[in-house]
Amino acid sequence: MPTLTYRQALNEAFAEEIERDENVFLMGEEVAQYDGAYKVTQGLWKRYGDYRVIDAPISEAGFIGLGIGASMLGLRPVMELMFWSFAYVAFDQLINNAGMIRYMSGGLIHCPIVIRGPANGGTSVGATHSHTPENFIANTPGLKVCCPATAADAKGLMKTAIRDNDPVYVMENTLLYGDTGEVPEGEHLVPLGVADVKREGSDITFVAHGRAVITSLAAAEQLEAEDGTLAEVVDLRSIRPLDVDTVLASVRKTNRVVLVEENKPFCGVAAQLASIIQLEAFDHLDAPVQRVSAIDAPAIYSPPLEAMQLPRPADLVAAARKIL
Amino acid sequence: MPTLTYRQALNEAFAEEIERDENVFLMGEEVAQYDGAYKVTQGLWKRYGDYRVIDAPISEAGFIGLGIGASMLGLRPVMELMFWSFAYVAFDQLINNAGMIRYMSGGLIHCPIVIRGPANGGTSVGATHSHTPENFIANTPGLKVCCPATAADAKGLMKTAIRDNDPVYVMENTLLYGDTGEVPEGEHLVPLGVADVKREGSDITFVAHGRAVITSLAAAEQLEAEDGTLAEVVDLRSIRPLDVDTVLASVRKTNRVVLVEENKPFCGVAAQLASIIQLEAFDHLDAPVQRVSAIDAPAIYSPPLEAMQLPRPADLVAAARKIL
Amino acid sequence: MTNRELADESHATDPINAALTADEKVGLFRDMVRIRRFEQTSLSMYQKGKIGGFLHLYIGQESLAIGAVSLMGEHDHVITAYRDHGHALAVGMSMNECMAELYGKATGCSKGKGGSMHYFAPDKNFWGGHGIVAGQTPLGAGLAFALKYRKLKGAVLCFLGDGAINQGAFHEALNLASLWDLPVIYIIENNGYSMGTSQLRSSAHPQGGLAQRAEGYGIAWDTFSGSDVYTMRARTWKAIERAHEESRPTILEVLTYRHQGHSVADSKHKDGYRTKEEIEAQKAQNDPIVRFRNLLMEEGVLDEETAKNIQAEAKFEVDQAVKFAEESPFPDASAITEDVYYEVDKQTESGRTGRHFFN
Amino acid sequence: MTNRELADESHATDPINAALTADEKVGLFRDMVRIRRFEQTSLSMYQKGKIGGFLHLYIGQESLAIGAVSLMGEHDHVITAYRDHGHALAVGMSMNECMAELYGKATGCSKGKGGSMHYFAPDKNFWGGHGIVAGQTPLGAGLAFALKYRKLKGAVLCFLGDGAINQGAFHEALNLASLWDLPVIYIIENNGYSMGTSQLRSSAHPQGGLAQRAEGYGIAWDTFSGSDVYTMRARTWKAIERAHEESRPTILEVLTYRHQGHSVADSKHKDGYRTKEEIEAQKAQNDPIVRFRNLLMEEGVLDEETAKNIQAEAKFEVDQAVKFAEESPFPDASAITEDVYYEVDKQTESGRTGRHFFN
Ligand SMILES: Cc1ncc(C[n+]2csc(CCOP(=O)(O)OP(=O)(O)O)c2C)c(N)n1
Ligand SMILES: Cc1ncc(C[n+]2csc(CCOP(=O)(O)OP(=O)(O)O)c2C)c(N)n1
Ligand SMILES: [Mg+2]
Ligand SMILES: [Mg+2]
Repeated sequence: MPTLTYRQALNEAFAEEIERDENVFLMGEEVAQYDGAYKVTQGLWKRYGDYRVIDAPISEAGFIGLGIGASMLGLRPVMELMFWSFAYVAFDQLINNAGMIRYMSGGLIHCPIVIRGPANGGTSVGATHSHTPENFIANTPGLKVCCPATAADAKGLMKTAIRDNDPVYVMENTLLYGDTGEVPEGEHLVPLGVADVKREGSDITFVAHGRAVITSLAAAEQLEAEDGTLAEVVDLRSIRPLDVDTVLASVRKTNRVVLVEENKPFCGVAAQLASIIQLEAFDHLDAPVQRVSAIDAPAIYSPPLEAMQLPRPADLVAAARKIL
Repeated sequence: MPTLTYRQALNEAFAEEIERDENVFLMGEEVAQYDGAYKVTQGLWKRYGDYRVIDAPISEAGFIGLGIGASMLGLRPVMELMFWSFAYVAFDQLINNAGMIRYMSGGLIHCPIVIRGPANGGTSVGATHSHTPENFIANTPGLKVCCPATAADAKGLMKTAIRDNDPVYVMENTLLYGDTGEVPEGEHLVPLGVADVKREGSDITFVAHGRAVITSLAAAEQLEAEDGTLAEVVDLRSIRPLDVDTVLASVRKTNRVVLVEENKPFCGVAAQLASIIQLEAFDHLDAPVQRVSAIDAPAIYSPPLEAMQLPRPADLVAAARKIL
Repeated sequence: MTNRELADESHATDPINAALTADEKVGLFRDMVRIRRFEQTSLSMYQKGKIGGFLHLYIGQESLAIGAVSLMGEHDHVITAYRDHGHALAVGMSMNECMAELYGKATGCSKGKGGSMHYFAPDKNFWGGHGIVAGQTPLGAGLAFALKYRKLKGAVLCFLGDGAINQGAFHEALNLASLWDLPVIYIIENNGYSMGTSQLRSSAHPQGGLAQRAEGYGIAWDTFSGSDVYTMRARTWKAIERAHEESRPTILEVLTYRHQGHSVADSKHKDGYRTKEEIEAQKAQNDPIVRFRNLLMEEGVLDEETAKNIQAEAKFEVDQAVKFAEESPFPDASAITEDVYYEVDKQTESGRTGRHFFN
Repeated sequence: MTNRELADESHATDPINAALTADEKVGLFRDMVRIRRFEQTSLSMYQKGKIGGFLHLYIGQESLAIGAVSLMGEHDHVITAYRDHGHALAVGMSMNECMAELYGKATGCSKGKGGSMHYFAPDKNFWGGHGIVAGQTPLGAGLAFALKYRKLKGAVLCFLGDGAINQGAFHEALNLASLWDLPVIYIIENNGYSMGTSQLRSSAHPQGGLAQRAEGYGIAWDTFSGSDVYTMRARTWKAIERAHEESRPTILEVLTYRHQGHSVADSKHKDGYRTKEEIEAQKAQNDPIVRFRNLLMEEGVLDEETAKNIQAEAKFEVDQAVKFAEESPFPDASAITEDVYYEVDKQTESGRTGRHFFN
């Protein structure tokens, strides 16, 4: 299998879908002539031109809403938010239009749109630029959201998202764009709603999504090396739809679980998982479900402190040891 | 004690605080000359004039942001969102400006602003007008949010919110505006972060906020009448800060808990509560924490169906019986 | 009310109107009468407690929807706000499905899920029916973008209220529409008020009025009184031609008046934020139905009897619609979680994978 | 780059500039030099890996912040976007606290919590430093509202970029500012680009330029090239007088140029979205420091030696700031949850009641 960066994998997904379906186009700030603020769309404007790869002014509510309107007529817009943090100036369009129109029309309309971009802290860009709103999106029936952690999943989930007939919001991570991984050749699709066991283990389960999966894998290595503990790492990949079965199967096997996310704790995805796990695997839990989230404050700028604010392998190891 | 409607109680809170502090003013769409879309500000413009009670155009991002800016200079704006659902067009101002400026300035600035209005379904106004974003707000460190269920709490929490030096978002309910209740005479303040046991019981605990508290009380009556079960009803009142102790004390007493909210289930406030309870009262739980939320779809218009979509006493009774 | 009174010139003889056959003219009259009737009956059904939520009536503004929609061709589309009954009937939605929707019945145009503010008929190029003020304005630009992307010669009629122009989303849509040459026409139905706020208290604007803000984006604009259907058609047609031939946007500010309150619950609309005199004067001078009725009679294409019959037919039609709505079933409880996700509704592989609902 | 080249008339003799003493003029020069130096050193420290996140340099635009801020009185306030170092130094923030902030140190102006984009100094009437494009524009209106509410004669200088004008929040703020007669001045620093997008590709606008959009709200406007401090001061002063005397808003579009990339990571700013020739020409003709230096020398208020000393002093000052930043401690881990809630920080009754943090 060829090894690609997460960035290249996304770029391939866009190119393949643009060529496969004439209704697919990319739009966003700096996605065309500038090759993307994070170079995720590198070369696509040169290759496919103004018609398929479109630079937008700094008007997220305007161009996201425009994309939703275009999707009602059958186009398949792939809209970039330079950062998911900027979703908040377009929030009404994201929630009320993309999320509710199908329902309010009694199913007469659907919006096959993808809205994507990085959603992560850890790069010292400050509180306003470090939001991770996957929980807000997943709270909203009518929307789908996924958070790929690897190059292969990034490509496979993006292609699936573009072909899906519901609005799918894809949250990437600027810290992962440069990570490399093997990506299956040819047509590679990863379904929404299917978690991936990234590491097998029998003693404890880490459930995570996005970059927290990478952190969990590092913590699992440390636990095995230092304690001989075998930790399983379940990568949710998709938050809504959610693969509850895979999570519960792992919990039933290990009877101990640590939920990891880079979001703030209050009503994070891990809160929902904790409520599902304690309800559906109550008798399989040998200890309370543990959570490791970002330290509960706006994202701090100071680089060494921000590194502490986000979950580190050591934090996961400590949380795991509490219940081992 | 005088009996007031929830609406009158709020109205008194505004009048008292306007008279107490010259920095307090009300602003919002139709709050002045029209007396408020739901008459919550009735008579205040007549009494206090254009200077203290101000009608705004339909520009939520603009006037909410304006209020935040004014609060940085020491004014105490009490801003009405005609519906909290409209927060989504002002979401960036609500989260990034009111919520982050104190932090990003290293504590040099604070924003003593109140943003208020109804946040509820149940009135057949459709999916776009029935949002209950208390979970989004509570996910955001830097913001505070409360959801009064009674006239007394509405007055007491509103007065406290106006005097608080942090941004406090108050979520009211159009279905409660007409409800009456006793309100202590004279200065009546209810602190943020203090839950209220609205009904004592020993067999099971309902934890709720906003209108779900009223539903819980009805369910508790039914349980006692039909099964002789004594249910305790804990009204959170304030979501952030959160009175975890009162919730845990009740759970330790009853060992059974049903969490009730009118929000959608995924990452609702009840998800956070479930994760806290199973973590901090694990050994006191005789059964999994149960949840009753709105049926997981956008708010449906059809009046009889919307009534089914929101938690009803019968739904709570059924959930309780599952674990009794 | 607005600060401008526009004397209207007759456009009866403009080609677009001269081309109308007598039947077509009577048809326009009939369509306005049907809207008026539908709204009047909706009001009384609301007062009888048959209808929930909000009810924003179109009475007094009929000529705007009818005039504009009567110009639509195969690739022309329309989208509006929550005051959408007029536009819905104008594009040809049936009174039955519209009344049933108000009743929250399964036979409603949105299966009872959207209600008064959320009518849709994509098969008739009608994209709603939107409750968030100005939220539809970027969608309108998007429909126009799609037409251009598909290389179709069409226009999008995107209606909004006078109070909606101060929403950020509208401003962003205008810049995009001009920058990208989108064939979208923003029709500001200026009825003088946004709820209880007169346009004077909500919008700072140039002498030329609200539409003149278009100049800030290099967009063409026009302002006129819309109570005469001929005028509405003639002036809107210019914008449609601009969209079709030049793929350029236009902003139209059309002065009109709502006879009823903002929504049914609007105690202050009489002698509150507006005077009884103002309301009476508007009804007397600018009622689009009365005006067109008189015009057609002068033209001799309409006589008392036909007019009476049209009234009677409209009344009969709406009474049938009430009957239909009354007799229709409410949706089953199971409907609550239908029409949330396309893939789930169609039970595709995607729709069957993972958990989509969390109760 | 923008589509307009504005020949600038000299404003040296305008009263507001004629009133300047020789020392004050040299002071303005010094302040620009200090900004330039600070930015140049910040850039090299960033390249040395001392600074995280974004770094938006103000080099080339110094005359705008210095010219405008030099006019501020007791009740005048300033707020800007993320390209805020120039404004911060202009209001009198020290290089030490600013450099330490870039280093993320506890001694930074925001205790290392805000970083480059988030400088604040309320004691100096400076309200930041805002990262969300145009997010500060309603705040600027709010500061002006507070001045009016307090019956103080003041003005708010709210800076934004040319790309920021297409955000909805700005449009909403403009309508409010005009409708309510707020003493706010929106200063569009038009450096020709929003990241890699030329102003021509981002904004549809009238002939008069971006500021002319003001007419849509009945707001006064002016457009000029800002590389000459005298011009910046004279034209901005007119707006401040309007704010002080009439409590009316103004939009100023000031043409300028950034010599560096959008942020430090901007590979394409040379021969990507703009040509080397354009950059060189701009540096040659419109460098505000060179221009003012020459002007002051012609006027005979500045000589080579003084100029050299000023450069040397600025270099010394920034070197000291680097030393200060280097030697300053990082915040303690406990700082992460400080400055979130006022009531918690002050340990008031409110701050001690209920759980505020949820790890
Ligand atoms: C963003 C938003 N803010 C407020 C409202 C509440 N609201 C509904 S209609 C309306 C008045 C709109 O007036 P106008 O745009 O003139 O349209 P009209 O009702 O006169 O047709 C308001 C304030 C809303 N639906 N959406
Ligand atoms: C709402 C929002 N969208 C996008 C961005 C990313 N972004 C930061 S600066 C910038 C360009 C702004 O250009 P301009 O307004 O001209 O200011 P300049 O950088 O030229 O000073 C963009 C797109 C942002 N910070 N906020
Ligand atoms: Mg109106
Ligand atoms: Mg710029």
